[in-house]
Amino acid sequence: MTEALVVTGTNLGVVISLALIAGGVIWLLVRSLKGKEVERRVIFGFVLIAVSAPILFPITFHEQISPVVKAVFDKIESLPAGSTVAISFDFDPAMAPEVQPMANAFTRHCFAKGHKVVFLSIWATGQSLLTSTLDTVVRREFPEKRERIDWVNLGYKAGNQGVLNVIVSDLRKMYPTDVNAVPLDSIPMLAEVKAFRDLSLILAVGGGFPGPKEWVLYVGDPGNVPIAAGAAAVTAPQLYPYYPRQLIGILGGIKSAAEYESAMVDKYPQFDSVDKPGLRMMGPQTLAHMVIMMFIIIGNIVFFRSKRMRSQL
Amino acid sequence: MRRQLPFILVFAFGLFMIFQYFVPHESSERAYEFLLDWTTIIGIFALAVGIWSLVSVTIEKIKLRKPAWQYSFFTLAGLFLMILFGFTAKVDGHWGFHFYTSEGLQNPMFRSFFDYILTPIQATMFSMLAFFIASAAYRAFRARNVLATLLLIAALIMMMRFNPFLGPVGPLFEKTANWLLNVPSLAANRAIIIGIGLGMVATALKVILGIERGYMGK
Amino acid sequence: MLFRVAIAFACLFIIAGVAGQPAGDTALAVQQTIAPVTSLIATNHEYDNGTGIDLIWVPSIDDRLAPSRVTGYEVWRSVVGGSGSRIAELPAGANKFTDEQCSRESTYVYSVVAISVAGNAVSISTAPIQPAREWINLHRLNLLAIAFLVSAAVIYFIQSARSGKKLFVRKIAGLDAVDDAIGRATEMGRPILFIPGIQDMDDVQTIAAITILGRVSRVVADYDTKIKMPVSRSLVMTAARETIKASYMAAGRPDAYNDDMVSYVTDEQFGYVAAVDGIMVREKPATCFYLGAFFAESLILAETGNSVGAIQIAGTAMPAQIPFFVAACDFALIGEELFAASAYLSNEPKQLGSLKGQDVGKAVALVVIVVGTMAATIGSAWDVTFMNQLWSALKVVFQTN
Amino acid sequence: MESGLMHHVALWLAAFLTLGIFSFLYRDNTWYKVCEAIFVGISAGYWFVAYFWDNLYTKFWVGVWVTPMADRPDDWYVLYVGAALGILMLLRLVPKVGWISRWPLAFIVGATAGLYLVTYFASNVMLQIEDTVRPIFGAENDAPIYEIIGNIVVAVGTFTGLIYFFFSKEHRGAFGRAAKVGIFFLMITFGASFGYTVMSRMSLLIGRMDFLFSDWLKLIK
Repeated sequence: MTEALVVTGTNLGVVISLALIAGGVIWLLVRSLKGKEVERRVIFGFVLIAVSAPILFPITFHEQISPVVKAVFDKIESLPAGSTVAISFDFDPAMAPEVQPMANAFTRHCFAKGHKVVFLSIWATGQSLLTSTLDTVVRREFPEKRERIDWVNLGYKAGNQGVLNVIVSDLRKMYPTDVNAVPLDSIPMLAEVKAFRDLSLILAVGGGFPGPKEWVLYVGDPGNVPIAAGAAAVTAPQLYPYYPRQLIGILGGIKSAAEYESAMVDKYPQFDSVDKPGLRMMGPQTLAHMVIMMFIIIGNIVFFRSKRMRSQL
Repeated sequence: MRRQLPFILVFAFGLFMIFQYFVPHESSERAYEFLLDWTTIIGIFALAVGIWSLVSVTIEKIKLRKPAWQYSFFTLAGLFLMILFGFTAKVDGHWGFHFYTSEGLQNPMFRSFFDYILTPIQATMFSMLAFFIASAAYRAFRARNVLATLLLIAALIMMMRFNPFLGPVGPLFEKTANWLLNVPSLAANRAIIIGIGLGMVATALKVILGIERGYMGK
Repeated sequence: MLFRVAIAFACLFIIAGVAGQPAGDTALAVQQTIAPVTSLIATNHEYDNGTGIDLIWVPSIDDRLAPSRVTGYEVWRSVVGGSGSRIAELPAGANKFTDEQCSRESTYVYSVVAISVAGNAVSISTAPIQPAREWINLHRLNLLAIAFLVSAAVIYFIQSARSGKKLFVRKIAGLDAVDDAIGRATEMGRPILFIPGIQDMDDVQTIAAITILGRVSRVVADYDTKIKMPVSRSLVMTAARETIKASYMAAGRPDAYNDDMVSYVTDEQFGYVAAVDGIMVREKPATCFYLGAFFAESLILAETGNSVGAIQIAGTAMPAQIPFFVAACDFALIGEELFAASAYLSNEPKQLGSLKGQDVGKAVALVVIVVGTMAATIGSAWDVTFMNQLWSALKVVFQTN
Repeated sequence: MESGLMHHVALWLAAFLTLGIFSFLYRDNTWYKVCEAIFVGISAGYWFVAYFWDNLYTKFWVGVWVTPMADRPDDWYVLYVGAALGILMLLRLVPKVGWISRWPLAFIVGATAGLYLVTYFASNVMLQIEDTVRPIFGAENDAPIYEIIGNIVVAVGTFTGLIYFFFSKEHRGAFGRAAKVGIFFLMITFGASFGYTVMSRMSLLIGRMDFLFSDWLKLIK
């Protein structure tokens, strides 16, 4: 599967850092064969190199899209152009590195297909992250899309699942206006959207409480609306029980974001030039994982060596 | 009385909270809301006691020139500046102390301290986990016995699941990993969660009945 | 004349309001092509605070004959003496709805409109209904009964233990190490660090941790070891000081107790961790206890503790953090073992009795899982009526709402 | 221009603090101690202020002072009880009457213990048991073979896992073997979630490194 290894940006930096890691590992292997423990600072150093090198000298892999992710991609693809889709930003800055790339990719995909997008957040901290997506993706890449005609920002509402419970049957009761205090009734794209159950799809991006699970329980199930989740890796396993009946698909962690970005580029080559944080972060991820696995192997070698040495004594 | 009253309170409020769960009547819901409000109101007074303890410990450290006493100035400065900013605001064009409107939260210095000092340190502290998870893996995942070996294998499968260098066996790892998460993990987590639930119930019951009194110094 | 016209109009408006259709639409409905829903009945929503009304009806005959003809249903509500409004839109095939936004003071009339492309059909309105409120939620009776059963088992075994009945409790790995670990700290002349999690006293895990602290500090007081306890909640500080003070009193050395043993740091999760990490590397505790509710900081603490060579005993009921304690600490109490530990360490019969009660709860769970799974499997695979009945009975008993 | 300067100061400050915290990984040092001291002070202050406005102000002050009399519920004065309990808490600072602070503590412990008892029983015990009871062959008897195996494994894992947590019966004989299987399940689960979490922890570090390299040093665009 050499095609999975499309290393873009091959340069001296990549080679040097890989050589550094490989050389270090060999040195440690030799040492560990003598039964010597590795100091933790050495491990820290390796993690540091494994993470920093691919950031400075990007290594990107082509990601095979997995079925749970593909389900979301296909759903957005199959909706007729002009459908109304909601993207909810239910996360905080700590979770953002993992899930914001998903929100950005969803936004890009929806606009590329000509869908109308409703942005909102049920996390107080989601508001500013939502604004950053509007600035970096919507306004920069899609200047032709007009606010309140092609997309609308509803902003944040406090009340957790209580908000969801209401908007599933009546949007205006919770959100009489959008974030700029424009009454929803005067927003053309929302003329047909009386409630969230009128939407074609809801993309719930988040990972805490309230998050995708609450979207399923309070909106997806009662309103019979398809819901897809973009979740932090830690919370994704808890969403699997809802797939595929209550959640049409799940993106879990940066790996899924990278897969989605790969799929986007395959289908829409014009997005090859935009920032793809998911793919960009997979280089450091892969290297870091490999370094940890190396250390587990080294640790076991040390362990078995010292056990044998002890039994010889 | 002095000894018994706290346990009477524990018993009374504990019992009330249990029964209110089964009473949909509005007076029960109203009382429930008030009790929760009380706990949050008490919380800020308790926090004041905590801050007092922090301040007195820090000042004593400086007074007695305990080891590393110099750093205590940073703590005190940070604490007082933050509280100062949090209660000062520009209202009607004048800067002043405000204890009756939450304008202080919008104070630009308060926000900057939060955004440029608190947030980066928080994020960095959190990200140190990346290093620690590596060193913990090195130490812990050794095939000492059957249990440790199971731990090790499950962790390795998880980490292998998206390694692009595996070639055609990659998806196999992905499938196994998903199976591990959805089947054995689901089962074990259920057992853990049911156990925790029962442990909580028994402990809460002991607290309400006054059998568990350790937290009151008894 | 004018008066009559006014009355006629008023009647028309009321009818329109109740039916929920503007006057114009009523005209449209005349040339209706679909049948309305029938047998519309409104009943009080049971066991609530007088805010809900249940509606049930038989869908339009056209909905059943030609599924795509009816596109959906609308539920209209009017307060008697007031105007009507649409309160819900439902998909085709719907046959019930619960209005949860009622007021106990009002009386309501409902109607359901079947929607189709060709036209709408309005049902006959329900009889006026006023929601009622109840004092007890009987839907939760099953929960009350089972919780009562488990609680009764706990209390029964506590009583029987008190009356002198000997109870067996299995060894819990790690707990026997507590005394040794404290002894080690004493020999090395280094302090003991006790971290009660980062949640407040309103978390039962913290209470369990403080109970264990009672036992640990008793040994500490006897051995004259130093104990250090930075906390992230001030209420925990209060409770911990009381506990340690009581232990020193019990050991007959109240003068050796000092409030500085417990200190408040900050409520901030990582601010607290930064400070505890600093304490660890500077004071080099010989033994660290991490007992209570932990989040992401579990591994930061355990790894730092390991780097200073401390023996570490941890326990938490946060499922997500147990793996890290298991991997990085010398002894880890898994979930329920944390709660068991406080009873086990106290070695008081009444405390041990509660463990037996918990086991009764688990036994019930085991029996239900085995019987239920068998009933569900046999019932659905071979269509055995009795098994299916048993399965649904268990479902009813264990459902929560 | 001034905002540009502010931005630079903020950036360098954030970088200074980030590196200071990271320096702890090498060893404890002055830089880390400074960052730690700042962090503790500012976060304690932040929480105090945030708590004050979010709790005391919105829950108490607004209810008894800001809201006009006409808009208040009939029982608004009950909020004073909460404040009174809070003031009792402050008596902790007065050694002679410090014991009174046990009352509010007792109130909080009692009320939340009662709440936990029912809610945990419902969500952790009842709901989980109900969820476990499922037909092995799937609801429609059409589950593929791997799903049937999965269902059996879930049932066995839950069963043996619960056996492991039995405290009042010795783990010997068949019971002991079942408990052993249970602990196997637990270990697989712990290993899996450890391995799974590595990814999100690395993401956090990548985020920080990204800040240092691109926002601060501008090494990458």
